[in-house]
Amino acid sequence: MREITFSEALGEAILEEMSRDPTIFTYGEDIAKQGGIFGAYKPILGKYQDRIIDTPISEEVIFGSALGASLAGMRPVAEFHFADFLFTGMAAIANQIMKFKYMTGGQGKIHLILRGPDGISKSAAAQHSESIETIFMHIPGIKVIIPSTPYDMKGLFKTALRADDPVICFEHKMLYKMKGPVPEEEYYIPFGVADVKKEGKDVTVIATSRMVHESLAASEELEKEGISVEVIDLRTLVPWDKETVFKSVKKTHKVVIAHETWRRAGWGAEIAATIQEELFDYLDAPIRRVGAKNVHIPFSPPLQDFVIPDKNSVIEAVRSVL
Amino acid sequence: MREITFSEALGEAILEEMSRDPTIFTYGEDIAKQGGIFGAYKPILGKYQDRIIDTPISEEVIFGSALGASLAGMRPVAEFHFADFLFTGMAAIANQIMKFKYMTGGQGKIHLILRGPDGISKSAAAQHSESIETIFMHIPGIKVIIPSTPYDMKGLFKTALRADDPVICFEHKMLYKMKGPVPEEEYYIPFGVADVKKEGKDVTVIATSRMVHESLAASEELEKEGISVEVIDLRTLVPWDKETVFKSVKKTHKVVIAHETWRRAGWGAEIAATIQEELFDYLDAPIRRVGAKNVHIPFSPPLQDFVIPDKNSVIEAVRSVL
Amino acid sequence: MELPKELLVKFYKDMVRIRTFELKAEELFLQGKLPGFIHLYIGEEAIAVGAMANLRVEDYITSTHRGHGHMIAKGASMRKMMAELYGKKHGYCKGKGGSMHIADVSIGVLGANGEVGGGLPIAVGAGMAIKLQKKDNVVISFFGDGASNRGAFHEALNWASVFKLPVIFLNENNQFASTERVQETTSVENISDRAVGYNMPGVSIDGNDVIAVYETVKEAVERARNGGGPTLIEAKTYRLKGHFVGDPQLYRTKEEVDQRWPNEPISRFERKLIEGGYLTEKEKEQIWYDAKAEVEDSVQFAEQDEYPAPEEALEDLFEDSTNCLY
Amino acid sequence: MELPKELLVKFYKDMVRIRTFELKAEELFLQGKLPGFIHLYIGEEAIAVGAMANLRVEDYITSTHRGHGHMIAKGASMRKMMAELYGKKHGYCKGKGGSMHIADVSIGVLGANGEVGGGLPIAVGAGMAIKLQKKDNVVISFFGDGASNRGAFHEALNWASVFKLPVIFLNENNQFASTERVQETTSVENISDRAVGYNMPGVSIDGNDVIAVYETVKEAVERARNGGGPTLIEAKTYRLKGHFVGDPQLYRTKEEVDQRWPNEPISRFERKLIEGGYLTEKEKEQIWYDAKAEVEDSVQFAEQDEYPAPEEALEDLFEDSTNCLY
Ligand SMILES: Cc1ncc(C[n+]2csc(CCOP(=O)(O)OP(=O)(O)O)c2C)c(N)n1
Ligand SMILES: Cc1ncc(C[n+]2csc(CCOP(=O)(O)OP(=O)(O)O)c2C)c(N)n1
Ligand SMILES: [Mg+2]
Ligand SMILES: [Mg+2]
Repeated sequence: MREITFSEALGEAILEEMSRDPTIFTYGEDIAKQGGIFGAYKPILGKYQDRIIDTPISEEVIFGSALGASLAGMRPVAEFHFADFLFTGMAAIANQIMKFKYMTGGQGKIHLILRGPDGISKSAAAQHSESIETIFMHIPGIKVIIPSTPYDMKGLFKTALRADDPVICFEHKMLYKMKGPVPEEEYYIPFGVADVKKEGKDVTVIATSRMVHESLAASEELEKEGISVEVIDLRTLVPWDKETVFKSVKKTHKVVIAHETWRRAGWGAEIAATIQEELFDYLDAPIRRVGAKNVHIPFSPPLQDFVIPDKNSVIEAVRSVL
Repeated sequence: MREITFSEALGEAILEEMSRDPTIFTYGEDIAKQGGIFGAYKPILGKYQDRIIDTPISEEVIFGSALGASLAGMRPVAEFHFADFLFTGMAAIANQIMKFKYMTGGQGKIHLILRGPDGISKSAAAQHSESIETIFMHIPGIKVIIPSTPYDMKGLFKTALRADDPVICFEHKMLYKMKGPVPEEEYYIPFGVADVKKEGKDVTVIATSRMVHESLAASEELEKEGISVEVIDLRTLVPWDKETVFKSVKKTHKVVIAHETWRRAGWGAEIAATIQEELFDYLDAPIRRVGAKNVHIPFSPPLQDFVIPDKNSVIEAVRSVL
Repeated sequence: MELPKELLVKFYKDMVRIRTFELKAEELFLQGKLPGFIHLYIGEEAIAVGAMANLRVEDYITSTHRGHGHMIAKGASMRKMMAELYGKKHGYCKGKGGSMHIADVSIGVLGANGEVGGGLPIAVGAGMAIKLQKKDNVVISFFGDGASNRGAFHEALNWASVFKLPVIFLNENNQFASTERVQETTSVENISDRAVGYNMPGVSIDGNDVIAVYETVKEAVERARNGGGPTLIEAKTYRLKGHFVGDPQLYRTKEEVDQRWPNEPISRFERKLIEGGYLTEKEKEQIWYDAKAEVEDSVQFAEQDEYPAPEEALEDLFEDSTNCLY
Repeated sequence: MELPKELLVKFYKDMVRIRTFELKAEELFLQGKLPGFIHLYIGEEAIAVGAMANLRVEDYITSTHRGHGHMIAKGASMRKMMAELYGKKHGYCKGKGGSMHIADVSIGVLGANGEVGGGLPIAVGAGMAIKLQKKDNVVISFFGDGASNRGAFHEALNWASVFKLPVIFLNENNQFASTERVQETTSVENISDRAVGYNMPGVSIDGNDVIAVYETVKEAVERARNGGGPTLIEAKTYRLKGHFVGDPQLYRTKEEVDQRWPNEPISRFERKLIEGGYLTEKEKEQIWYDAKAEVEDSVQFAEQDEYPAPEEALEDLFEDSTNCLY
């Protein structure tokens, strides 16, 4: 199968759906001239130039206008530029987008996607490195997708572009250039279906985004020692696939959860709390959580490396439950 | 001991510290003329009128200016009016206040308090009823206090007014009028020290704010059936008192966590995940979490009652772990 | 007054309908029949009515926490409104929203809003949609004097101007943001002075004069429909009631309010209509009578309606909520 | 030019110091020696230098992501700056911040900022503090043309005007917000036109003319010190380098940029100084030489400095972090 990058997969998804659906348009800061800071819009440049719009640095309108445009019949894809700048327009998301349908008793199908990069890159520091997907899992009202491979990126995003509910998509900066197999044929990945990225029988590792790759790398090393790790990529957090997770836990009886966002009150806590609540008797060991240390992302490489979890953090956690 | 309301306790704390410390000033929307929507500023009216300031509806500046004022030598107490409107100025909190000290390598003692009401009241609906303390426990950089009684309110707030770090204080709307004993003498309650509101031996219930009272009411009912419940009020979430919680869990071996905020990825998940992680062998039953259902707070009374946890939710959860 | 009699009478009728609805809502609230809290539009009726007379059903508005008047003027059902105020099942939001969240997307009302200024970005988005769809619809975004100090105001006006969107920003300057006088918190004398900062037309008018509102909005709407972009209109009025029902109003005297009553929009306009021969005493009485009947009917509807079943609280978050509620 | 020679030479010197620092930073970045990303102030030096000459050490500024120039002009240590760019232990932020988060509270620099517009509310807060303390200090808040479209700008200017705070809002209009030209996203011709919306003085000046900057800011600072409240100043300039080092700059041609170089502030001013007899060729060369030496010294300091130990990442979140890290 041909291999394309994560960023190309995203671009293809938008392009394909745009050519089908004239209500799709996309906007944000710095996207229409260079194709976006991570190149995701390059496939659209010159094709649907009237539907790719550069905007002022006005995040509250970038987000809030998506709701208005959706209610008026369009399907906006608005970029948040960096996850950290979700905060500069947070009211429009948390008080408007996420509440509108519920507050109005179900009026309107809300067709909109907020998308953009999250996570660390090479020393982008505290205001350009955050992963804050947990907040959108905690507050009700938006579906949360967080793909780890080009294949998942494209399939999930295409589904998002046909969904009847608001969606937020987190794309890890370190993944944009990653290549992976993506079929030429059209496909869609449903929300709420986790992907077992690697089967195993001793421990279940549940991860998303960049940490899926760190977990796979960890599992390879552990495999050499005869430890068989099952790596589950949740792919979406709202909804999250309890069924696949539970099936695995019933098999392995041991769980590690790995995410890049802060460990404290990160979504790993939700998964851990749910598993122990519903599968108490299946657990042979405490569920371990791997996440960033509870400080901000520091600039200097040795500091950043210390704060952010990697393969070794997963290995250590897996060892501790055996 | 004399009894005063929660709201009076807060007002007293501000007044006492203001008269001691000339750098304390307080501002927000609608506070200087009627003493605040829940009356907390009434004791100050006419006393330090130059240090109680009504502001424009400009939440990003209400919060962001607190950081600037603090760096310039003052100790601002800024009101967020309703927890839901933390979002309208969220960038100033999450990107500025909570990161400044860390990003700058520890420069400046940040003296500031953000305070205001959260939680339900009588049908205030989705944009005036939220409890979002978990977000401030998840993102590092602010201390989180969430008192349940007039005594705790005063003691914790006085500590906050002398702290060298930013503090956010969540006051439940249904508590403002609640009366309770508060000594005339000065006292301070340290952060990170939970209060065992009721001792018991069969189950540990961990709660904050309004849910402390629901839990106490639940424990009274359960007591009649011979079930002995220990009710722990965390009082602060950053830091949270692991020691007291662990001690109790080691005694009861059964845990229920109760909060009004959404169950999904609420702070209860963090506490549950931590307990199972560190006290796995002490647990005789799954840890149960009680929280709001994962939708927004609806307007109509029967709907609101259904979404929000109460005494009965705690009773049910306790029963399920016995 | 060169406007057709029908239109003038319609103005009067709609203002009376709003006033009647609001007085009833106040009464019901004070009787403890309505949960939550409500913000009355009394004294500001001319703005909603004058503005909305320029709109088609397919045009949009965004409303505010003080939105009953906007709804009624845009053609909403009083029954569904009243049922919503009661928190009943057949209210506009099935009881989930209450006064501050009433919406009727089918007639272009993209929501009241409990967040001050929350509607402004939404209005801009509707404007973007209209432009992309190459339609000639417009959006009116209502917002208060207090809201004009929120960042969302600035971002919305700049954006609408840059993209020449068909959005009319209609500021209802009722002199107060809750307890705060506009002068205390707002750096300009006229909120319309801010239009300069967005290179768009800005004008201040007497918001208690329904004809002035109608004509000013008419011009702005025409400009917007013809691709001329946004306008900022400040309609100066006065909030005759408390910020919400039950407001102790320590921030102003009763005398101040009493002085403002003679300038309230309905009686002012009524005098004109009667003097001009557009309305007889009898017609006038009929209008009030009909309004009362309509409001009473809405109350009866609401009273007889049932409360939503508790489990309905789990509906309406998503179109497809499979596995999204745990 | 009636300004004392010393001052003029200091202007020149500081601009040269900034330029030299920035050229070195660019070089080091391209050599892969600096982590993260950096935004250069090249071509905009006259603004920081002209403005800051009006400040005392106890006066405050808030800076931006393009903040090296502000730091140097306010009197920061190049060593600590350079060490921070390297992510070293003795950098301004102990390696935790990097270019976008440099601060020196001890000389009144309340932070660069990775969030566009993030410094504006902070500046207002410092202004409130000054007013409450009854001091005569001032705050200058630097921000870009792009930042002027953020809600924070609006809220900050309105607030500063309402409370008559000693804050100078100094807009650096370098014609671009990353890839976007100011005209595409900003509804006014001059950003200073927005001052009307806040009832404060507003003026646009040639930001490449250090004396114009100095004199305009001087007037604003004096007004602010004397209780006259805030001012909005737009300093028009041009970003001669990419948005960040490494920017492909597809949004403009090389020719456009080349045309702007002759107007860059240092050579323009240098000509004036030499023509006016304020500076000899020799003095000029010495200034560049000294600047280079200072910058080289800072590089050496940074290179020789150690990286922070990994566990230091757990420090500095709080003054008291007891039990706050789990
Ligand atoms: C973002 C936000 N901040 C604060 C509030 C609380 N609040 C509700 S109404 C109001 C005053 C609004 O004043 P204005 O915009 O003039 O509208 P009016 O009530 O006068 O119609 C305030 C402060 C809110 N609802 N939303
Ligand atoms: C709130 C926010 N939105 C977006 C960004 C990404 N970003 C960084 S710099 C920049 C352009 C800023 O333009 P301007 O304010 O004119 O400053 P300049 O870079 O020209 O000095 C953008 C969009 C950001 N850092 N913060
Ligand atoms: Mg008002
Ligand atoms: Mg710029």
